[in-house]
Amino acid sequence: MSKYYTFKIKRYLPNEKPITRWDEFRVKLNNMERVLDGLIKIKETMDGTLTFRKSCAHGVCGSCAMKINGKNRLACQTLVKDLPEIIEIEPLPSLPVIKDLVVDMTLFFQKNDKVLPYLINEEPPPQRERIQSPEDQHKILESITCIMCGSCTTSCPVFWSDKEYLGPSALLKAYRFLFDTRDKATEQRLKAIAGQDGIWRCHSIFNCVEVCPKEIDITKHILKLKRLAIKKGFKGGQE
Amino acid sequence: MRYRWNVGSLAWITHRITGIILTFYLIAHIFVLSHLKDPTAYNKIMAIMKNPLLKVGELILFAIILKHVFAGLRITLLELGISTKYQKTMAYIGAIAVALLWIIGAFYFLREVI
Amino acid sequence: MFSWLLHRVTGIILLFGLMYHFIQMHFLGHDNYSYEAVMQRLADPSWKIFNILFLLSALFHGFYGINGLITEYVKGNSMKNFLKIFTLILPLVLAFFGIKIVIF
Amino acid sequence: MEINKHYFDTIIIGSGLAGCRAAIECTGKGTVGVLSKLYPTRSHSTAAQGGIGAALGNEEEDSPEWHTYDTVKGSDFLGDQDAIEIMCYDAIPTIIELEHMGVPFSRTPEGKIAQRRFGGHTKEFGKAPVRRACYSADRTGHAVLFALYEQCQLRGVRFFQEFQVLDIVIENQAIQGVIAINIKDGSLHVFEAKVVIIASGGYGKIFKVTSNAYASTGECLSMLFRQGLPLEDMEFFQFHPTGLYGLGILITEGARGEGGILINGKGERFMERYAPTIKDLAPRDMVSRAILSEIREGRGIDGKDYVYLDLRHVDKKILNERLPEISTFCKIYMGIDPSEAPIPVVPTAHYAMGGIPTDIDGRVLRDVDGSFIQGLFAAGECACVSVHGANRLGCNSLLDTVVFGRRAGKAASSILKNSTKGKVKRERVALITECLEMLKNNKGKETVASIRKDLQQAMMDKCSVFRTEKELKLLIDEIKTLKERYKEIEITDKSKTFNTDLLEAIELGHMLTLAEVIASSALQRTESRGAHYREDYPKRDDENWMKHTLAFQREKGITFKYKPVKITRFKPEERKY
Repeated sequence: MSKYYTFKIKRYLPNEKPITRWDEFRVKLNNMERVLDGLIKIKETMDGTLTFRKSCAHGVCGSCAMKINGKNRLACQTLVKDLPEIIEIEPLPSLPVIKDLVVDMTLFFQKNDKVLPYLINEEPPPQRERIQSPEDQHKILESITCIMCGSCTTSCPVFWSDKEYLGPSALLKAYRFLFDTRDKATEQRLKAIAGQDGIWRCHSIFNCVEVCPKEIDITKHILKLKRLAIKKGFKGGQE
Repeated sequence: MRYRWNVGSLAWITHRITGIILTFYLIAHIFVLSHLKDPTAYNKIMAIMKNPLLKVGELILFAIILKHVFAGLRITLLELGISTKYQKTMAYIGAIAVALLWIIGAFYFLREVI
Repeated sequence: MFSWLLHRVTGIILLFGLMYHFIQMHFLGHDNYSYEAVMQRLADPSWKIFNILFLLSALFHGFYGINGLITEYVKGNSMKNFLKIFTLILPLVLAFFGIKIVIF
Repeated sequence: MEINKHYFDTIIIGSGLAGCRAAIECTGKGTVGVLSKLYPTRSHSTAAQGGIGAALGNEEEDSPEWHTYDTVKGSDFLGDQDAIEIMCYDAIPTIIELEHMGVPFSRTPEGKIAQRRFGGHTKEFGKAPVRRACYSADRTGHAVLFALYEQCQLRGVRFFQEFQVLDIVIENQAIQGVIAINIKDGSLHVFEAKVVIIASGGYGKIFKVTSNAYASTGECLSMLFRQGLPLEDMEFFQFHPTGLYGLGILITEGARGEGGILINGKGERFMERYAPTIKDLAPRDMVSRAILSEIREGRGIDGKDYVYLDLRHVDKKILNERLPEISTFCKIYMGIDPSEAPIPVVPTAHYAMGGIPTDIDGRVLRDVDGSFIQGLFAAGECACVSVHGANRLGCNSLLDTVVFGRRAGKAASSILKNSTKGKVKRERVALITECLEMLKNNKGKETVASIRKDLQQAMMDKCSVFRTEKELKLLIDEIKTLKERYKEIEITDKSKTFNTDLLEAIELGHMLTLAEVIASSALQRTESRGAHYREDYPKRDDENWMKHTLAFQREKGITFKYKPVKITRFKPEERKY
């Protein structure tokens, strides 16, 4: 069963005038196809200049995050049959656009780098694996599924107005290590996230939770970080 | 920029706006009170306060306070560890509580006038 | 972190304070805010302490919020710093006036 | 055109598991730059689901010797046994090391790394299935890739993300450097280096139905091939038995490892007939053939072209805990809940056993005599050591990438001292610029999409699980026509910024080259072995074909040379499960 959909796409072509415009395409898609399939069809048959990122096409790499009908999602994970006939597509909000639906993710990844996103444990490793109970592993289970697509951070109203804010993605990454029993850098990492631009900027708006393609309850994790910082009596950073 | 609203972001934006209004009200409140040194000035203001228009203003203020209080309560409860699963339910309950308390409160306010 | 925590604590104080305020001023009878009644109440030291606590909580709570807004919405460092200092001084001034009313 | 020049002691192409593992090994011994055409964490390693094999013996008794035997047997005895032995024995310290680097493995109740069953992995040389695949739910690749990428960041590896390699410069039998384009602004960058490690991954996008990413186009292999270097065992391309019907999205073998079974239209558990001992956990080539045979004989579901993977009897808790990802895939893409309905599956193009021939330290070989290109290394799916022979066992690919990524990194850093800095000549860059301009300004009536579609369809129809001489010959002719059509290609996007249109055209050119190599290699191997099944030669022929194929580009076309298989411990025997 297939039907026609109208793709309204916000274009950004740095070499053309005007730089931004809205284009409309009509594509026939069946009910198993995804927004990404529609975009590919448009690129292949109607307008080769349409530009967007794609890679794995089944929601594990995080390349094709974009704003679809007013909400950040992965194009490869959004079936057209679940959308109205008019599909409005824009790039991820609040990051600089490079071309069409491709945004510059540099800032997003820089935030991530600030939370020391690697396991730190300077004790000499044992002969075999470090022991970690399944219960302890479950504490980080949700946070390790993050694919860093950027949907959360770019859906956060605090990030929209304050580019210094670390954002949900980076904070989730901090959680992944702070709550990993094998990691020993609690102090350092708290210092990185409990300053003015860190966890205290989160106002529990839940936009990030609404959009996460991996259905991670990011706000829950940030709240746990706040409690951890309080519990550790963390003093660093102002406010 | 257009972005789809949801319960969480609506709760947040109203919390913010009411907060700003209340802070400015607080400044004005302190300012006005600090100029009321003698009974005449005080009673003059009190007489103005009986004006029905200002009563409406008071009712709006009351609604704003209620909204801000319940939004704050929701956030605090979440921070104290109530599961985020209930965040939407809490927002809905909060909205109902605001409405109910406002109606009850309005009854008392209006009784002062009538 | 402490200011964040204090923001929450003052929030709770304000909640109870407001409840008390509304019940006292509006729900229990009519003549609670004639000049004499107010002055009489103000003579009571525990009422004074309550009022000062309430006032300081409200100021801190409100200006912490404003401070957050400045952090998030104001662009440009000099403007940001100016406003931050301003919102630090303003509540202090207000606190001074407020305490003056309550005590004298 | 202005050219940006960079110098690094080591350049690594690709930021998947092999690339990142090699990069970690190289840090501290010189400067390291990693080129990736995606953001590093988007590499297709992240899609690996089921597990990474190592005989840790955490769940039950196991030994690397059994692992070696299983891999040799799984490879249909075409794998080089010295390399396989290294991999299987190295597996244990390698996994432990990964754990220390922070990979969040799932755990046993005692807190050790949990392990599960996987196809073809047995105890006591084929007696019964064994739990050997270490896993992190069903997102093992994702967990390992993130940990390795994070370690690279910790060690200060410089990443050049969204840089697509256009040329690998080899002169005087030695590596000089690579030429790459910065996708973001279309600028050309020359990276000169002492050593280059290629870890560019697979090329499943040559086929229509594949579990591979859009980025898996294999251009680095083709770049070497066009310069006269050989490609090994290209006829062996693995089809994973359980891809989601219609989409090709992978459903991990771990699903069968946790107790899932395959059923046909008659409701039979048909694998009992094909592999009586280990049934649904037979190696992938056998299961894929079994599924397609069932479908051919009219026993698909309702006579259609798919079968069911049934997980309904598996404990819901296990599904939620160990296979959450595939449950979500089924829900999102098929609208079914695997605990309530069976999953429609078909084989999907999955993994290239063949690739750039290397020795056990990752050196890229240039001939059958073992001579190599100075300073050039390869590891991961793009390389052919060969540990997988004619058919790879599940959970050995992640192992291959980390074990040989590490070895290649080690070998590469050890020669830094005695190597000279590479030099990329201006003319070479000019040539690339010219090619780009030509492609951009070419006028014609063909589009990238139409040629690519025809290529993928032709490969799927004529060169997938079952092959015959007649069809392969037709296929080669077809590819030649497609190559002619490619000359008539015209692209719409003329800009320099993020020109994916242009890059896809370049990728297509390389895909056509590779497709021809695959088809020609498949045509000359007149036997059936592992993933290469010739209906006109259905028997394995050890007398004539116990050897690796090396395809070379020569003026008259593709020519072949052969290299003996290294057999140490396990003598070839009939492959029965």
